[in-house]
Amino acid sequence: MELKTEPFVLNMGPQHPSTHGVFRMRLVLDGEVIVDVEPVFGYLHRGIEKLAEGCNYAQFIPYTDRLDYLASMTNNFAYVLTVEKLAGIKVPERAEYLRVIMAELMRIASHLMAVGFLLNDMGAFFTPLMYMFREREKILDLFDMVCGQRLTYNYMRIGGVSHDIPEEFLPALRRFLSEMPHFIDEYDQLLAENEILLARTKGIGILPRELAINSSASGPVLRASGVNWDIRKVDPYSVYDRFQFDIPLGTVGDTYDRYRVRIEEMRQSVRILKQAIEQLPDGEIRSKVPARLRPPAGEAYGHIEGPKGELGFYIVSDNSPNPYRLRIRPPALLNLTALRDLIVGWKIADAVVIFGSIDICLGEVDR
Amino acid sequence: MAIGLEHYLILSAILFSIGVYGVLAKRNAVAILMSIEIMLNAVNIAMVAFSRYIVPALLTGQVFAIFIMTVAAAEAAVGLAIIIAIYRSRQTVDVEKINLMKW
Amino acid sequence: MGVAIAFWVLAAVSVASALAVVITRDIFRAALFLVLCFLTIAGIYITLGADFLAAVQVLIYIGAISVLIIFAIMLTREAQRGSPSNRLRLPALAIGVLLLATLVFAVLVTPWNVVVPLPEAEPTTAGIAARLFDLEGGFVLPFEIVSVLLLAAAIGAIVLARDR
Amino acid sequence: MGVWDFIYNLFPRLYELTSAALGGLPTWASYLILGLIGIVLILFFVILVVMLFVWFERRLVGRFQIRLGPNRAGPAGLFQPIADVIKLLLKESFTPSKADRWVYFLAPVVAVVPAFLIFAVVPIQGGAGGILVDLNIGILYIVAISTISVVGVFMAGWGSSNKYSLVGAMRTVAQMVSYEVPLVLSIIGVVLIAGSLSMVTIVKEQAVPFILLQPLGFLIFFLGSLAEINRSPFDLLEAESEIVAGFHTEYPGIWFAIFFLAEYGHALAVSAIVTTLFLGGWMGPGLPPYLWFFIKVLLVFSVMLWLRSTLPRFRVDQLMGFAWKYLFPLALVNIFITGFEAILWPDFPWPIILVNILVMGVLIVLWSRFFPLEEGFRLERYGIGIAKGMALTFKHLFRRPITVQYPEQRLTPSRRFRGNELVLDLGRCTGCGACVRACPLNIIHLETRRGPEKGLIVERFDVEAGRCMYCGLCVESCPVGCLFMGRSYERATYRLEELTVGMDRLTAPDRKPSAYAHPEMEKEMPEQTLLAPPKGVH
Repeated sequence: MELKTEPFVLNMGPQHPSTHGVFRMRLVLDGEVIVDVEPVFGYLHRGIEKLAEGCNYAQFIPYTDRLDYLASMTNNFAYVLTVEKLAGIKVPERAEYLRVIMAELMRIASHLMAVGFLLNDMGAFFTPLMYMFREREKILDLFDMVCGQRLTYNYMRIGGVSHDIPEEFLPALRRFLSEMPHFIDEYDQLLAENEILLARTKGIGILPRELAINSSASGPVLRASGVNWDIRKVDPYSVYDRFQFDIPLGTVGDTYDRYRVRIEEMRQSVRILKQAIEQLPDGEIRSKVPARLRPPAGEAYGHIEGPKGELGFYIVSDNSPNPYRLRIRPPALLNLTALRDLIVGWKIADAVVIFGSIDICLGEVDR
Repeated sequence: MAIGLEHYLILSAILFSIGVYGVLAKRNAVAILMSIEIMLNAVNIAMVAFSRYIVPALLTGQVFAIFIMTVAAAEAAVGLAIIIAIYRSRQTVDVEKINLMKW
Repeated sequence: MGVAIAFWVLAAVSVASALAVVITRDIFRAALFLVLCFLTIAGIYITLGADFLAAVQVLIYIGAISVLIIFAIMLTREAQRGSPSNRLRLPALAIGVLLLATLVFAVLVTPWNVVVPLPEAEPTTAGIAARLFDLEGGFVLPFEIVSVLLLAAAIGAIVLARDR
Repeated sequence: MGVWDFIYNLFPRLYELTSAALGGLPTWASYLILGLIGIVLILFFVILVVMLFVWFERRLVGRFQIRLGPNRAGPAGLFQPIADVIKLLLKESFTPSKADRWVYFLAPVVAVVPAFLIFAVVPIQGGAGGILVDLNIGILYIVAISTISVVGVFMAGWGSSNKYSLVGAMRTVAQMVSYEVPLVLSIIGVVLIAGSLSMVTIVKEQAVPFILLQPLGFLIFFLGSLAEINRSPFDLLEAESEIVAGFHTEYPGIWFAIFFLAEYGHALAVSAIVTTLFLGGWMGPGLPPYLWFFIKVLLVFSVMLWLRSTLPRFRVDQLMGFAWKYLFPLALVNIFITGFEAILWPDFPWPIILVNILVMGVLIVLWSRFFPLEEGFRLERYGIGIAKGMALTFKHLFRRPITVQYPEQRLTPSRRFRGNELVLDLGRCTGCGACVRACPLNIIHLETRRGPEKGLIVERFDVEAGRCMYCGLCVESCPVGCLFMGRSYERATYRLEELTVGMDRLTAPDRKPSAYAHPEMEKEMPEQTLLAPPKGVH
């Protein structure tokens, strides 16, 4: 029985348990049904793009950690990749492999959090989240081992990485890789067939293929809509062309597909990691780069497939030690473009779940 | 002083009169409905009191009271549905403004 | 003795809350007073030895009808406008008082055929059931009719309230 | 008449003792005093058990989530609820400025009183003294009383004039009114078999627990009561991730505590009612009856917690669909079948158990298969997915918790750990200023003067630790290796001026350097603690 009532405005956020930070949605409700939404963000704006103009190229790396703080490694990666493209720096092979290992570990960690918080928003009271925290903890331990930090890694350097891996790293990583498929199976067992979860996600918040492309969505959100677009495949960077892996695709583009795509991507990341360990060459980890790098005047756009989508850096250089202009293509913000189309017509509870399935990180949205 | 049938009947009469006043004097349709419920309850008190004091073995009054409650529930459901339907088309539940036979 | 005290307290509260229902301008509070009124009437049923009826009173009037009324208040958002009286307030008052006087008069002058001595109040659940479904002099047909009425009311309410 | 007999029949004996002691008083006085004692006992019982339940819930859910749960206050964290209550009592009590004050403050009271009233008719032992009043309409009384708390929730939602509260209240009404229907209908099955509404009679009739005779009724009743008391997966009206805290969003301190008490009081009540109606109440071999009763109550509550720590929650329309399209027709069919059986086999012989379980299975499969809860959604897997998930959480109950008991138990960070401090070896420092140039934040302040021989003497080396992000670029850039990251992660201060760390503190001996960018030191560093795999894996 649908009762029509007067629309009223519900201000969801910026302090709200499930807006993943300080995001705000101004919802216009008709009963429980959302008739309009106005996303408001910028509460976490720190002007990182402007700050870059005051740093030299090496100094900006720690700032990139603070974009998407759940995937700092890939932020580092995208930035140094762009600078290397701009300055034409060759990276030693071992460093490339280390970068790929770190990026794929980071992807697993980020997807664990994305799925965990999505389930939490659905009301699965922290249990899946705790299980996923446990696996993420192991990844963070590995990161701590190589770069001495658990959240803000500052690991990649222009022309390589800051440290070689310690000797206990590879055994620990191997153990993690042998356990991880088992745990992914467990996550599937926990909720993937759960009737309530299916009811809450199947057919909810469908992002059609056309809309996904038109709103320049990327990453799992785009692939869940059935678009085979993964920068690791379509524009291979680093050494990704040397690995065998599949791109999991959704069919419908609903919340369930976005959830499944992330789970499958974790499996694929494990696959890549196993190959990367096999192929890992010895050698240098960092090529010689001057401390105050002065790239030739010009511009470069480098992009990678981050956990949340296409993470790009666009840098303009005027041959000074500082970037003339730096612009970040934040996947989380651009994935939010379609938010209104996704949410309108659904209920508050769906809005939370759809929003969770986009997987944003406010550090990146607001920069 | 022991409580007798008259006490209950007078209580019932008072509540009924209050209900009548509410029905006549209120503008809000929901308030009118609430007054009607009070009247029905007043009648129920009288029924149960009669049952207790006049035919204690038969419980006829209580059976009647149950029927009244059922009817009251039906009345409340339909009444409120009508009020909501009116509200939807007229944006008001003020009975003085609801004076057209057709809308 | 105990019954007398209980009756006076309950009667006073029920009359006061019923008055509050028709006097209060805030319709949400009026609905809450209505809940109180229903509750005290359930108490009055207990003083009359009607335990089953008291429970049913709470269940139906508070659990269902009051909740429906409050729901309607929330849906119609009439609370901001309140529940004012209309122009008929004084005539209505007069009618109410007159009616009350007549009723009281009738109650007091009628020679009630009260059973003396009053038997002890007994649990009524089984008694009511027996009376309802007694094949001779029972209420099976009315019971069925009421069931149909409820069904009709439920369907009618859905049809009326549905968004067209 | 031994000690064992006294313990076994604790409540009837206590009742006899008290009535004997009150023998000299007039009847009404002893009646009054006994009643008062009963009421006080129930108050204490409910509040104590609620506290125990809160503790139990947090511990058990903790174990489901491979955590430890509260374990600091008192033995095994038993005093944690007391600490919580004290905290809540000491909190500032405020009222939203636009709240309807009367409604706002009465709401918690209206919500909590029914929770206590229910216990008046819950028998914890046979005989006098095991129950406060054995009403002959016992179960009807419970159903009626528990509806009153809806009004309290309603008042809270309306009175606090907050939109989240209002949405929460609207959900409550819809939910509670809907689930009452299957709930009451499922009770009828029990009443048909027991032939009475009285709780004591219902228990006495259960030579075979009614859960076996009424498996479907039990399922409907249990799910329905979960919805009535807003427990997961039906905890919509306080769905944290959606509407913050639902109807009690605006309630501070003690008022919130009362709502909390009401909620857990209802949970306790539902556990007790399920025990009484379906699990044979106090009956059981060996142990004293009240202990049996309590064990069963705890068991039912544990199942609630198990569900809570496994399942996501329904959406509001699915919830209504579940009540009206799934539970309601099943409850009706259940009444039919039970009535049929009551006429055919009035004394319910044991094969009925098998028949009923079979019937339940068939009905659930039928309904899951053919009746969509909403368009396009059926419970096609008959709950197997849910069962799988629950099996997994149950397995985690026996896995090692990953909790680290922090101040006592410390994990060793990695050898290259970048703690929140810097360490300076002044002897080696040449004052070259490479670190100053490397710092992205310009927070290293270095002043030097020319020394008597070659080189520079460092006069001032300040780090604004409040702004430092410990990126380690300064350490990496140091050409002579005199700067280190510290190993501590616990530096903190209350004073702003202490955040500017000078030379004396950078070189202080309590600062232990880590091997970050100092590979030569790595060998002597302690080994990093890694998270071990849980038991049962490999």
